Amino acid sequence: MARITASVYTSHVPAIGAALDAGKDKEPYWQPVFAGYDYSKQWMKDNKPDVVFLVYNDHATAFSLDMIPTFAIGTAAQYQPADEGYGARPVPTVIGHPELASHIAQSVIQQDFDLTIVNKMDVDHGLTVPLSLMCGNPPKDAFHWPCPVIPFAVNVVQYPVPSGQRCFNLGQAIRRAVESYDEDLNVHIWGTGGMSHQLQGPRAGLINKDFDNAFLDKLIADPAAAAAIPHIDYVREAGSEGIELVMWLIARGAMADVAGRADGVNLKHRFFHVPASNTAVGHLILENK
Amino acid sequence: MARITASVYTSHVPAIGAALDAGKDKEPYWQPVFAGYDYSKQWMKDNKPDVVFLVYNDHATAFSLDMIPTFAIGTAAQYQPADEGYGARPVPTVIGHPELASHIAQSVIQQDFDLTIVNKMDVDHGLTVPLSLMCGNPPKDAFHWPCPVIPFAVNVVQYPVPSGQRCFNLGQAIRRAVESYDEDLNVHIWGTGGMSHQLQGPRAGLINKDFDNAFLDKLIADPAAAAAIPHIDYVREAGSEGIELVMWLIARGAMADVAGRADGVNLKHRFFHVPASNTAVGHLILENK
Amino acid sequence: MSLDKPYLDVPGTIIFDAEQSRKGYHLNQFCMSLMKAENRVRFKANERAYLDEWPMTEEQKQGVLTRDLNRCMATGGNIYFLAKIGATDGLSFQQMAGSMTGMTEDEYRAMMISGGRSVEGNRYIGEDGDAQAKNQPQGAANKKKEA
Amino acid sequence: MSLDKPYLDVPGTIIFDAEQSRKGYHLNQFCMSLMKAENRVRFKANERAYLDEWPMTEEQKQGVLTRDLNRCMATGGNIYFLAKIGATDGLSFQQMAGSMTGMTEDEYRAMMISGGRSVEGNRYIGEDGDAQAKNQPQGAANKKKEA
Ligand SMILES: [Fe+3]
Ligand SMILES: [Fe+3]
Repeated sequence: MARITASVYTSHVPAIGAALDAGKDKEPYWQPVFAGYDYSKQWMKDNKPDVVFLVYNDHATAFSLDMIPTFAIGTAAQYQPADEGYGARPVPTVIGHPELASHIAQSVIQQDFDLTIVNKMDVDHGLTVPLSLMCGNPPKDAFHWPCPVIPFAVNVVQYPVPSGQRCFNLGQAIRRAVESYDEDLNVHIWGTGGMSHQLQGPRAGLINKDFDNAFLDKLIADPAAAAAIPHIDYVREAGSEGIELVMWLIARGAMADVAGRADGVNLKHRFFHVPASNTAVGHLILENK
Repeated sequence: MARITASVYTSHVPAIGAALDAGKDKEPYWQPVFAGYDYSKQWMKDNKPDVVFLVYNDHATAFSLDMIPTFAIGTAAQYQPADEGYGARPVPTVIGHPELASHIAQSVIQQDFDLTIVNKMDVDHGLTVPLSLMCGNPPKDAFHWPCPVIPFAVNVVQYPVPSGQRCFNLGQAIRRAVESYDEDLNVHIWGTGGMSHQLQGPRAGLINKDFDNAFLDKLIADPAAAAAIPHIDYVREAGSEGIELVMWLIARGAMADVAGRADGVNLKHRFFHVPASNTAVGHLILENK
Repeated sequence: MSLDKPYLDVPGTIIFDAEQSRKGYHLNQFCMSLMKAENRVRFKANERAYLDEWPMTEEQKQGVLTRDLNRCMATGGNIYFLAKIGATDGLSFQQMAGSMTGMTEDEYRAMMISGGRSVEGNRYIGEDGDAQAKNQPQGAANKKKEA
Repeated sequence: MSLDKPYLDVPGTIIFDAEQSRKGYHLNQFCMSLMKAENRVRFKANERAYLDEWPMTEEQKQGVLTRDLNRCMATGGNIYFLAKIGATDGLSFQQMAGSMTGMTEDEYRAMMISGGRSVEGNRYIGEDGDAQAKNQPQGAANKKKEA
């Protein structure tokens, strides 16, 4: 039986990808950001998953205003890194896991989540920057990500976006779906985006360390309380783009303690830094007890 | 305040549209089909809605396998009749109602239905044939449908399709959404597709009058029981494409009696006929008491 | 994998689920390409060459070339996609559906007018209805086979 | 209509909801077109002519031509779509975000390095934070205005 053993949470700031791709990761501005992921890269090697279920949002890349899915699951064999206007990132093609993805899609739809199934899309920085942070950019002679990835895109661009509670419930449904898959697979689930940031208007540049750290505390120890945060609190406290944090609740909802199977989670790593471009960077690794 | 006053149910067989467009509606094969809608055309004139919320499914027209939304709501200003391979049907452009559609989208998403919002799509026979049946094909000198239409597309092509219960619950959410809209609008909700038919394999041509009529009985008098019918019963009893009937449950769920506001519905019209091409034709008009 | 498939015991029926969809992806997307008039022209001009532009299996291509819709279905085709081939050929949906039974067009049409195929014997695999595997093909094609 | 909008009292912030999306549809789809290299070339060759191919309002076109992202936002633009204009100009996201505040690039970058904009006074319209309407534009542009 497949099982979710760990969850990872991280911002997915595009400038982080650009900095890494340009070899600027040792510069004073960027060094502290990447240093926060040194532990994580080793952890990924020591705890290599068979599949990563990667929750992210598309930023007007694969999805225009023609079609805006609330939740979209990728069931394709592969996904190309997107050209977001600066040329595609020089990172490997993302290999999917069509069998597990289709299984999760079927199970989750039958649990009353109204997914959109996607068989063709390019993936933008929302998906590839977390991979770069957690795995490093793969070298030319081994130019591939360590494992297959199932992309799961959440609409956080046009309101109304799904509520934190809906996301948290979805995570629980995903856990049930994974556990009903026959093959013995070690699955990690990642929630990406956030933390506090606002990219627009006279309020651009808003950062709220207190909110962010309180959110991290809650997410670790009292995720149900984190799930209860209404949209307006994210907007007011964490900036208009801070709403991306609802995606972290999908990953958190998939952990065993939420299902009453364990008393909490093991916090393996916690990191917070300001700034990366316009954004606060937050990062957690949680394992099931 | 806007309100849903009536619901309409009808098959949407493409051959019906083709027959009408070709002027064959008086031929012996087709005459009984169209006769079943004589009452309905008069009823539409006598009870002209301000907006029709039209539940249907796309048949590999607007949606390919690249993206398969479980539920998609159209918020565009207009929709062109699609070329399904025989040329576009010679019927008017469908005018949307972006304001009400957006309102319903917001409200229903906040009621935990994970809609896909669509701003650009062509509409196929699933949507235009019911309009032709209920309104007749508009004459050249008044070449428009009687009112704006909000297209609501349901995936019934690739399994798993949403359950009957999910559809029934969605109808209830749509009613609440409509009733929270400020403007005073008379809204009809239509469920289309069905009845028994199978378009594939050695079992093609399956028709089950007993199942169909029992479904009509249940839908009128005991819709919760109709909602409880599992997928496999549709497939086994009503043919693989009979699954389209789950869409009728969305319309039925939006009626006042389901919300405990009335004791049942007023049955204004009921019609059943076999065949139209490969399909049994069923049709109901229900008004709120 | 462990997808629950309660519909596998329905005779003469292939449900288009995720697994079929994955098998048939390129076949169905080829069909979708026929919604553009210029592609229909190119396809009709040289069907084999047009099909070779798609990463379909040989079995799928043969299914298309021979217009064997059952073969197309078995290899992941979905009827609403396959219908684009029929539209390209100028066939009605009734002609396409009928073609999968072995019946002639007239036989199939007559069956529909007289109330359609009965569900009796056609609910579960192993019963004795006219959609069961042992009773294929139906109609004139069957008589030809027996002759 | 009666869309509930609890976010209207947040200063210096436009939430991209259905109403904004409707207003900005063609503006945003124009932006989306810039994801293709050939369109970027055509746009840069004659911005006005390229914009005139889109059913955008004059206000929206002026917003684009003057690279006034606040004006683009007010007329329905979404920042992720508008970012395609910046990418066409070779700007970073930080430069784009900063441009909406009136601060110079260096000022904005310095604010971010020192911890970003504070939420104090910037939660509700009517407080006295630096994102409030009465305190616009910020930074050097403000000094220029006062001078
Ligand atoms: Fe993001
Ligand atoms: Fe249909």
